[in-house]
Amino acid sequence: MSEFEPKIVAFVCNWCTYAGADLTGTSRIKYSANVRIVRFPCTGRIDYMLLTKAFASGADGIIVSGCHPNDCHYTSGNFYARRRWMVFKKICDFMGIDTRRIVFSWVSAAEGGKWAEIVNSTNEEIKKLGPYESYHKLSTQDILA
Amino acid sequence: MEIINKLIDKSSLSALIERLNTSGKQVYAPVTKNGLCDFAKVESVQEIDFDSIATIQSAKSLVFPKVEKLLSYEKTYDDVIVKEVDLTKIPEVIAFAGRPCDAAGFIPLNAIFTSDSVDQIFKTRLDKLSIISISCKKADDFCFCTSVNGSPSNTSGSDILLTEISETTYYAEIITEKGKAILDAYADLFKDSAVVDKTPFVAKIDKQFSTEIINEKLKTLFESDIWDHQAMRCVGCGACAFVCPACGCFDIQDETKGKDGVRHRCWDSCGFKIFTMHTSGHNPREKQAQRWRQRIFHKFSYQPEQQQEFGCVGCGRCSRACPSDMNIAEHLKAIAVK
Amino acid sequence: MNMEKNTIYSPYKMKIEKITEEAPFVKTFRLKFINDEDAENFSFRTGQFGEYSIFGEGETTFCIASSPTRKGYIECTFRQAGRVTKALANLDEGDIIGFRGPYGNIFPIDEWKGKNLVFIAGGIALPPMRSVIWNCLDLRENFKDITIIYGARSVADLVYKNELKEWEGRSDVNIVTTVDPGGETPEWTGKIGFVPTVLSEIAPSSENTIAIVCGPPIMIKFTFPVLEKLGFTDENVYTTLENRMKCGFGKCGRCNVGKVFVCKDGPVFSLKQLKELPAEY
Amino acid sequence: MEEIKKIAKELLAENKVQLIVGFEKGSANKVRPAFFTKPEEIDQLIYNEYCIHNIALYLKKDICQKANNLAIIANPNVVRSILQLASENQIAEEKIKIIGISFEGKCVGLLDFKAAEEFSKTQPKGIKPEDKALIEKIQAMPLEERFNYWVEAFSPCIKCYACRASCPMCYCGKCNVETNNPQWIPVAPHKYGNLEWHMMRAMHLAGRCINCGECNRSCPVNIPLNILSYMLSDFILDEFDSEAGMNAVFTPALSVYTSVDKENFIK
Repeated sequence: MSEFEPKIVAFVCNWCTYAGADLTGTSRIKYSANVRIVRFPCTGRIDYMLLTKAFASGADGIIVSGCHPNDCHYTSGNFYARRRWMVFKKICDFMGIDTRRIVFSWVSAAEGGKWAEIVNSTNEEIKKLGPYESYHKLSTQDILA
Repeated sequence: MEIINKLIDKSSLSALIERLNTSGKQVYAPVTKNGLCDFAKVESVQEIDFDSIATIQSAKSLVFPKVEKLLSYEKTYDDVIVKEVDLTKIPEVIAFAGRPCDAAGFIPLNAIFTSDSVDQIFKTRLDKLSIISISCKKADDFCFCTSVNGSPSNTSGSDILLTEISETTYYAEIITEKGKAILDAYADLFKDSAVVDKTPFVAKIDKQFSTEIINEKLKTLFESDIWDHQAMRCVGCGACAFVCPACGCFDIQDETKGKDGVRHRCWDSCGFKIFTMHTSGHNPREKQAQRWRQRIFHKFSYQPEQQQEFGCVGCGRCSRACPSDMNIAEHLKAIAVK
Repeated sequence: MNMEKNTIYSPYKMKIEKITEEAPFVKTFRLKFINDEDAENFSFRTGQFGEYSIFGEGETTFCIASSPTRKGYIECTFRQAGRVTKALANLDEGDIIGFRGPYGNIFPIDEWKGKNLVFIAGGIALPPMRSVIWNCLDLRENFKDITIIYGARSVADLVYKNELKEWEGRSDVNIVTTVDPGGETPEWTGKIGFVPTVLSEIAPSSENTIAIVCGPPIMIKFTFPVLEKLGFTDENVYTTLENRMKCGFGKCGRCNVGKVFVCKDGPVFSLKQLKELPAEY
Repeated sequence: MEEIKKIAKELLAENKVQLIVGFEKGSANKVRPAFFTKPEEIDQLIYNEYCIHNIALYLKKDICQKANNLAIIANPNVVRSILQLASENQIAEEKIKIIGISFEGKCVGLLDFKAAEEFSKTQPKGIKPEDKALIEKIQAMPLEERFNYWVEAFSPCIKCYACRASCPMCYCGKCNVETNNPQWIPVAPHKYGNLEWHMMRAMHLAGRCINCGECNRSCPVNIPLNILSYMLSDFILDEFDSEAGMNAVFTPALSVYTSVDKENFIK
């Protein structure tokens, strides 16, 4: 049997993390290919339900990443996002959704190396956790049955 | 078919349930869990709650589940493979220990799904359903079956009706061929009986109005202000329709996961604003009062005219479930004297 | 019609053979059955509709806009508005969609033999009319004068522009097109004004005449009184309704108006029948 | 009780309000929301310990929207809802007269928003001890068990949307669940659809819920929805010191931020 390759979805902001991820590439830093990047205007735009949608569509892990505090292109989008993540993380915890599979990070446009680290470490962590079977079963197999 | 009169000991019910189960039939009966009494799959008689006046939800989900697959599909590069539901996989089900109103509810529901064109999924489910009901010993303030042509010991809709006539015995009326098939299969559990007058053994429920009067009154009440008045406190949820044994409205929804998907049917309610809303935003029933009126008219005027069945069996579930205490019997009484 | 189908919810598979852009956000699909047997067994009559589905998005209701006299295909015309129509609009020729139908009643064109016909349509409501117009034109000898009054918000919004031209060129059709004031272009040679106004200007005789009306609620509302003034009796005025629908055969409940289901007992109603219904359409 | 009636009667008799939202006797031993427009109707008005419906809900319904001014029989939950609605610009102070009633059933007379704020703060908060115990029980469960608990708890949901319909804070003209382009929350009441719906709803109420428990009360299948919202409210109070339903001028926790919000969970 081949090794489990996690599916990781990264929701990133256009101005910092996406540019950061670009830098990772142009700097020729190699990082895990398990990540699929979805670009957003701002972390403030990332609806928390998108995260559950990602799990429902087969993701095993999620990265949400944007500009460092005070660096937001729109001044405060990441501040609103930060609060929302706290509350969302709380409700996920309470409802038994595995928050170890959701990684939040700040990665600036200059932090190509950090992006690679985040992706790699998340990948390792998710590999340890295995596929997110309980959620996939609920959201996919049960429905199609 | 002429009704066959039998007796069955309470102590035999346990064997009946077990043997129905071992014969491969699924037995559903009222079960109380976390303070809620609803139909659930049972394997032994101990699980069954014989005391509840009525389950929260009706037995309709046995033939018309809250969500049900109509078809599934698989998308390929340039084609779609449509897979129809396999009707042969629909199981044989026994609805056990429901009330006569539960059984009666299948009649208007059947009228909706099989008149003009036959909904094969519904029909197969109903064909494979046998209904063993138990007459009501108790009733509460919300029961009004006698006002809508039913009664606590009404046989219509049931295949077998049991009536508790002593501490140990049920009087069993075998009403239909399906009922007779059960009798024949488990004949050893039944004893012969003469016709028993059920009246002393069942609840007394006063008749508050008649369906004929309601039907007659509605002819002139469409524009009445009574609808505004009655619907004032309606919050516009769908609880009444979803717990109703006779409400059959539904929605059709697709859900796709990757290349596979299903087309679902799920319950819907005329009480929701978006039920009739056009894409353009135009809504033929804009106000909650109009939607409440539709509910009453459909049950007591339209459906009798279209399908010769009244869409209400008087179980009172809608009134019990309503968060703002819209009591349908009370409202109907008001219509009857309007 | 769905004889060999397992359930009444199973659609036919259809291939989009041709897409015509009619107006901004309005497209016409010509659909062909993938299965030849389905094509052979399928028949419909003018006025009927179907449920068109994109697997994954859901079903949507349109009338069949082609005439039953044109065999081998069906056509539908729709404006991109909701979830399914948006998805439909993104499809290409050769793509596959589902189709259930035909459902509903018909325009009683057999009863109209030997009569004059006046078609009055507004905006995107010409498609249901187009089926019956072509049906009548293909059986032209059965009818006397045929008049078409069609209006839209602007010149761009007129649908079936080629066919409008074709009808204009025919000596046996009297066609009047109009656009709402402000919707005209410098080249516009048709009338300018709302449909009811244009109708009262033209004032077709109600003598031995059937009027078929279809349009947005506001147009319908102002057209009926004009027809009444012209002497049309309620029995001689027809319209086709389109309520929100899901199932197409009178079960899902949402198109229920009074004792009828628009999908099963309609969509075609005479004004006489319409007046007996509560105004919930 | 008599005092409430007296105030209500006077308000109507002196034409100070056109409508009073209160309670009347309901079917069986229930009470129900009721609307009074004439002084003589006030004899039907009742108030007792069963009057727990959050009738602030009706402030956003046609009947109250049509009235130029109105009064409402308001227990602390209703008062808190009104304050929260006011903070969201959904109701104007000059339009509404609040007849305040404490949780013990004591009438405190007419309240303006300022008095209502005081009243709201002095009244007890929180949920029933058994609900609190349930929260603790769930929090103590291992992850997978917690997940299964909620999946099972939501599984009887029939999506009648009584929770939404009876919630004063759920006043959106078009609910997120009705957004279908794309279909955001599954319409079907299967386990997954139910989980997403209740999660979405809890998140939309986070920082706005005043914990009246109406969602739980109106649920025909008794899903403990109130503990979801309460758990979040509790968290938000701890974390951001923000509490809905206490002030008429207020920005919910998720609509503001501070530069010192916790971020130890962010890499």
